[in-house]
Amino acid sequence: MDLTFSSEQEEWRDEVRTFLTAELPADFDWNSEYDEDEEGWAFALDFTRKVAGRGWIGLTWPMEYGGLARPAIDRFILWEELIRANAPVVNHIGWGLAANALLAGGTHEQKLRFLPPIARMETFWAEGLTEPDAGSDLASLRTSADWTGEHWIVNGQKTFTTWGTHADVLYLAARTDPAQPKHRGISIFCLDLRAPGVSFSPLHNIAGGRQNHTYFDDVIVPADCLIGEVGHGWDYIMGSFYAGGPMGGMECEQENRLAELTRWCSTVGRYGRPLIEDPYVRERLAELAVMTEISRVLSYEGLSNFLHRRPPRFGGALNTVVSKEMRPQFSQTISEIVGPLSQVRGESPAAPMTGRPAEWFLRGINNHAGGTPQVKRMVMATRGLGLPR
Amino acid sequence: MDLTFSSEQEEWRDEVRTFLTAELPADFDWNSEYDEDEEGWAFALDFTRKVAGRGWIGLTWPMEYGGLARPAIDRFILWEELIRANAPVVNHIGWGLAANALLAGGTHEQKLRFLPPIARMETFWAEGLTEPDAGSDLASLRTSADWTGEHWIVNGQKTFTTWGTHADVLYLAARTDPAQPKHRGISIFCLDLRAPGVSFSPLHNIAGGRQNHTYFDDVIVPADCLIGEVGHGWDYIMGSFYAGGPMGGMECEQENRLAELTRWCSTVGRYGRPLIEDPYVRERLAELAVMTEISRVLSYEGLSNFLHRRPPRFGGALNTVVSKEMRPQFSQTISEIVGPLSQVRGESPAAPMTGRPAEWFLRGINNHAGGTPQVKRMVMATRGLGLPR
Amino acid sequence: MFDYDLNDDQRELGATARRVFEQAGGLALARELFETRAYFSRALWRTMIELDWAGLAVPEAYGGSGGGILDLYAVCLESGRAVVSSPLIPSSVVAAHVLVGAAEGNQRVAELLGRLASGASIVAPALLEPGGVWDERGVETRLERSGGTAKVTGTKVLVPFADVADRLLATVRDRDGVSIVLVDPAATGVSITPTDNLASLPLCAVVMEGVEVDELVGRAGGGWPQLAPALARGAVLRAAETAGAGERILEMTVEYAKSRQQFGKAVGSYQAVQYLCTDIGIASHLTDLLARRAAWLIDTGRPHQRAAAAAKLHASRAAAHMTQRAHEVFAGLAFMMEHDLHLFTRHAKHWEHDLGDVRHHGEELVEALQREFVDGSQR
Amino acid sequence: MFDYDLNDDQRELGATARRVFEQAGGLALARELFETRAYFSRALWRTMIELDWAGLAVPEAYGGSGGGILDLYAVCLESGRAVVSSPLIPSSVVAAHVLVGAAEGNQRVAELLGRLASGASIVAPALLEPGGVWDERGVETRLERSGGTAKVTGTKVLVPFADVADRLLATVRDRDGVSIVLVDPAATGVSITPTDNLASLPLCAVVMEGVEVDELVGRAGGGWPQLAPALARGAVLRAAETAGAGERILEMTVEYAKSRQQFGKAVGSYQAVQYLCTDIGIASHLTDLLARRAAWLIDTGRPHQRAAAAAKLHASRAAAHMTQRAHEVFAGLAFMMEHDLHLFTRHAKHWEHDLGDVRHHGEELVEALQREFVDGSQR
Repeated sequence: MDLTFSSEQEEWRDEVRTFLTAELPADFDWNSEYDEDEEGWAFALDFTRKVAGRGWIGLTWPMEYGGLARPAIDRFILWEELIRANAPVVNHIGWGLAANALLAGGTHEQKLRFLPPIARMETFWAEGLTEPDAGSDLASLRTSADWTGEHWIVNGQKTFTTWGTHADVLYLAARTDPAQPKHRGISIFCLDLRAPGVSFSPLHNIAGGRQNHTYFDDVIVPADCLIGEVGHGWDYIMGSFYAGGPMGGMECEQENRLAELTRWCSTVGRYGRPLIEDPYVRERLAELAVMTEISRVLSYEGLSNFLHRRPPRFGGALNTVVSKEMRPQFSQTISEIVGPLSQVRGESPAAPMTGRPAEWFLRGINNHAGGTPQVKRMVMATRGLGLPR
Repeated sequence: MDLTFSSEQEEWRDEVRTFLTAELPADFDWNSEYDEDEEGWAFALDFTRKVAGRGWIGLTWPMEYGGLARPAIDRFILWEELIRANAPVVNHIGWGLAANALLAGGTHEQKLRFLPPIARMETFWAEGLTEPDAGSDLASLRTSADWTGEHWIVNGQKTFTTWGTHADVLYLAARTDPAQPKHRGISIFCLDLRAPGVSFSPLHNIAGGRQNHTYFDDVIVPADCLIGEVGHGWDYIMGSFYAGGPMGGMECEQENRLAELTRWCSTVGRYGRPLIEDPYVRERLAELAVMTEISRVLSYEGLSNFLHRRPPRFGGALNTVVSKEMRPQFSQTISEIVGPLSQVRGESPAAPMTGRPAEWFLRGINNHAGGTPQVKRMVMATRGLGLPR
Repeated sequence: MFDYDLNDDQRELGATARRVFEQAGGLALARELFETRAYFSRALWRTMIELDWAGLAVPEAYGGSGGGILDLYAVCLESGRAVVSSPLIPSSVVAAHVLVGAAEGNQRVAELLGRLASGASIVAPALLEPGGVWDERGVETRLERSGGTAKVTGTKVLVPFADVADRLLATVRDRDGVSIVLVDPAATGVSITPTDNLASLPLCAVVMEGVEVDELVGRAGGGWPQLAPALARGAVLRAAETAGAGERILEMTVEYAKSRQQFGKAVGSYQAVQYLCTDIGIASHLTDLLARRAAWLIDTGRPHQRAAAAAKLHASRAAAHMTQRAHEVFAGLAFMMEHDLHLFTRHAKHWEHDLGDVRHHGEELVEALQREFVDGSQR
Repeated sequence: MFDYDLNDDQRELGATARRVFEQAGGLALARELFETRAYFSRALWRTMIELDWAGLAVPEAYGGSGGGILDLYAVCLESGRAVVSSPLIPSSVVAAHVLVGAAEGNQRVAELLGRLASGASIVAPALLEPGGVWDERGVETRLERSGGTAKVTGTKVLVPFADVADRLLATVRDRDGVSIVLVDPAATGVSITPTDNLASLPLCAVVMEGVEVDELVGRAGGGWPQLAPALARGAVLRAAETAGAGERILEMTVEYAKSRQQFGKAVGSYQAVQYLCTDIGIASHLTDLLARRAAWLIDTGRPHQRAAAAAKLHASRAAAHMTQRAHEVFAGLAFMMEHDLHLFTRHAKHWEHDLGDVRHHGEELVEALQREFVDGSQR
């Protein structure tokens, strides 16, 4: 057992920290839940371009595709530090799902064409998997891609397209063979969002961001924008979720909030003493601290399993179940500590911690992206424990 | 809305209380979870005979069957007081399920034959429903009763037969027609436990009581010991569970424990002050108090619905779900208040509250009798909310 | 005869309330108020006044209709169901009850109570301070008397309807302990600022700097015993609103779970979703039962501290729990503003903390247990 | 290289432990000890001694094998799995660690440590008092010095193996604060009574009335800093036992859920039961991960207060939660003594409270948070 990083890795961490300290204002605040504030958005784009400028977007990719060919553990460290700094990085779909799918299934030409622009932050990608009737049951998606002999014609609708109107390319899953059983007839594509026939309607979320319905009306997708083999899309989709290795982070976000809250509790009074001396508060701070330690060990375990190619226990679902169930609980516990003023938002001078508890509460409601906790429990029970379906 | 009892009803309550005060030692302790202590058992039998002597066992039954023809609300009050006094009443199956089934389905002759001895506490009944492979899925029971033209021959096995070796008669459910779908081919019987072919093997439970496996090897049951119509047993079984009206009580038991605990917390010191002043303890006492209030309102609501013949909400399952889920939680919370010494049993002088928290903990594990909380949740979801199966 | 149900008059009142709130726009009105940050609908409040609800719990002698908390209970089940923002609980219940206790022989208070009951005036209870605790110890606002004048200095937070109120009913402290005063919001030294909050409710910060006030409402140092029964009434009715909201959330959630198909069947056929739905049903129904009994105890003059505290404690937890469970069922759909659930979620965060949160009522409960089981007095 | 797994030696040690505990009788032994109230198996303890486990965490200089907490971790996962009752954690870990800290230059302590490491002696930590709290404030046993003699008066409860111990290692208080003394159980004034408890574990009440003791173990008033790291080690290993027990409970429960048929299918195909089973898996695996990291931090000399406290807090809760969930799956079956689950349930109640319960470790956690985030020192 060894949970230390090598001195090279620690140096790498220092390099990232130095960069972040230089590029981000002290006490930088960023709504990770799809901020739509224009100034914030411009800053995020600019910041992400700086990250790209260092080559860190394609950190682990092969050199020929714009990467630095660095080991997965370096990416883990990078993400720990990005999240610790609450850094406004965007284009997660490009960095993540799309790049992973391209690396796994793309041709050499496709990789050369799509990956370097992502690494340079020249193309912004959105996610095109979820549909109104295909959420947890993603494989029931109905958006179609029909082959004309020359190109694909896409029709249908996607939903919850985060930052869709900002994006250039859509990582699209569409049904290419309606005759096949549902997981089989799916293929994945890079769809140009500027193409004729693409339109959006806004979906504002309660945490202050904009997602979208995305509609396709006879959108033409060139043949060379299909990734991998026709009809094997499901495997690429599933394989892409964790292909890049674990990205630490939830524990860093929780650690930040815990630190901010502990300090706040030491300065604010209640019953004529600092809040931190209040047993009711202490009991709840301890709960938050345990949740943070849990995130930390899950994160480290995931890294260790990945590095040693050990199959995770419980079908890999435990981590997801725990972090999803923990998310609303963490923000609710904060709200119990802060008390009635936890409903006050940042614009008000009465807002504790500039209204962050209220924002955290709203963001904490989202634990469904990527699958509901209920579905993940079932994965854990059946795939992880071998219980019958 | 009116949650008061009439002055006649309050007088009745006083009568019961006076009786209990006279008959039970102060601070009387009784393991309601199937006590097997011989002295305790003898006292319980004796006490129950005194209750019978007042005519209170058949309190609500017609006069001709040994009853006093009193209204259901009087029975509710009687049970509130019995449980408040932790009174050692036994023969619940006789008073309850068996009597209800006989009243609903028995012939005049059967009622005359079986009910008055129950009312006089001359026959002791055991329950013969559950089988090793038929627990939650009671209707899958396999014990058979075959008609020879003269009488029934019973073969098979029942389990968890509480106080079986003390009992005279078994309230038996057996399959009389294996050709019928599973709920249909069941009939109910009064089986003489002294008959040849009946045997027991002990099942000691963790709360200190003895239940049994009960075996039937060609046991002869006379024709007139079948209750109601052949093949309609399922309806009688289900109908009998609540036919007698609600029996208040859980709130009285919880109220007793809460009172005992509150007093104990006021006398025992921790950190140089009474436990009751410890915020950690106070928070948990409040939880217990809320649970007690919940039991109280559920009990009163059940009474009100019964008296006004209002169908209970949620298919009547909410009460069961809540009280079953609350049971282990209540004793666990007590254990958190009492601390490490909550594992100490009564024989030790170090035992807090003469070791009751440890006993409560063991008894609290039993929340499955009459159906698991999980099954009751499903009843609430499907029958109560109309969700699909 | 023993009966747990509201009586016919109360149920009729509830039916009226449901109709009135629906006609006013129902959830569409709640959405509009939230989106435009309009705080509350004056038109709807006028309708409620015309129906005499502003004076429902005020004795006839002071211009009210002399009803009880159970009557208001029927209304509040419905105001919760429709997520109504109105001065009913803070002004017509909490402030009114304090004023009723002080009105006899006090012409000024009696007159204000009359205006309150008629709907002409709103009186805003200014109780909570930045420490965020609801009990007596939380009152740090100072009352200073010199010569014939009394002056108040301090800060109150989350004061409902302070910016539209005729008077603020504030708790203050001096050497006698906690007392109650009426503050003119237009008086010199008062500054009132609406506070941006999750539900866009009319909650204000009130800063008072040497504000002159008239004589006390009630006895010097006797503020808390005056206020406690008023808070209990408000808390029980806030619990009624939570129960009413829970019923609506349950209906929405069950309806969705029946119709939404995934993996070839309705999601409501999965036990995981059935647990979520039954959780909502349990939380909502128990809140209703607990609060309804507490209201009845209050109306019949019986000891009610345990019942009221248990009701609001449970309601506070239910408010958070029910909305969270519903979000689990709706997943992405109700994370969007276009779905109505978030209106409940936002208000629930207010209900959770308003008029005593889990912590406050837990403390109330244990004090009641001690009185009953240790000191030996009655429940 | 970064690796969360135990190393090969440790895993081999674990395999040995599993074999040894199974050969000693496994759950059948646990059942026999419980039913006969034999408290623990001397034969098994002798085997453990022969395998050098009594001195596993004692430096070689004092006759131990100089291993670490992670080595013991591998053993304790297995002792939990087989519900073993032994002096390993109280004597070989908690008492041993305190003695190691005081052995240098103290021949008496060094000799006792040698006997402890060789298995010749058991040293029983006598820490808890009737107030039932694990922290420093809970020590009320008095140390009185007059002339050349020191006398101890006080009561300790739930002292493990006190009736078979050579020495009791007791916390005492005088004007210097908390110190540690060794008490001869045979000394005049000591009375030791086994305490009947849920798991029939060897837990004793120890009453000391003016018991003469030799000089202090360690510094006067420095008892708590000596003890705290020993408690952390014991707590982490108790958490390891809980995790090991959880694994076995998970196996039992899943196996049953797969085979038990109701309503025509395996009960494990119902999501309600799947939630219960996954609850056990989650509680057990997280306990393992938390405790394993804490053990590694201890062995590598890193700050570990947050990790150790979180591990035991979680383990305490998991002990109660996992057994309760398993009982829900087994229902009536495991309410019977003939089923093995109750052996776990009974011991779990001990593990939940031993070496710090949820409350104690919550307090430890918040103290660590304050030091780290407010006082600004390192985690």
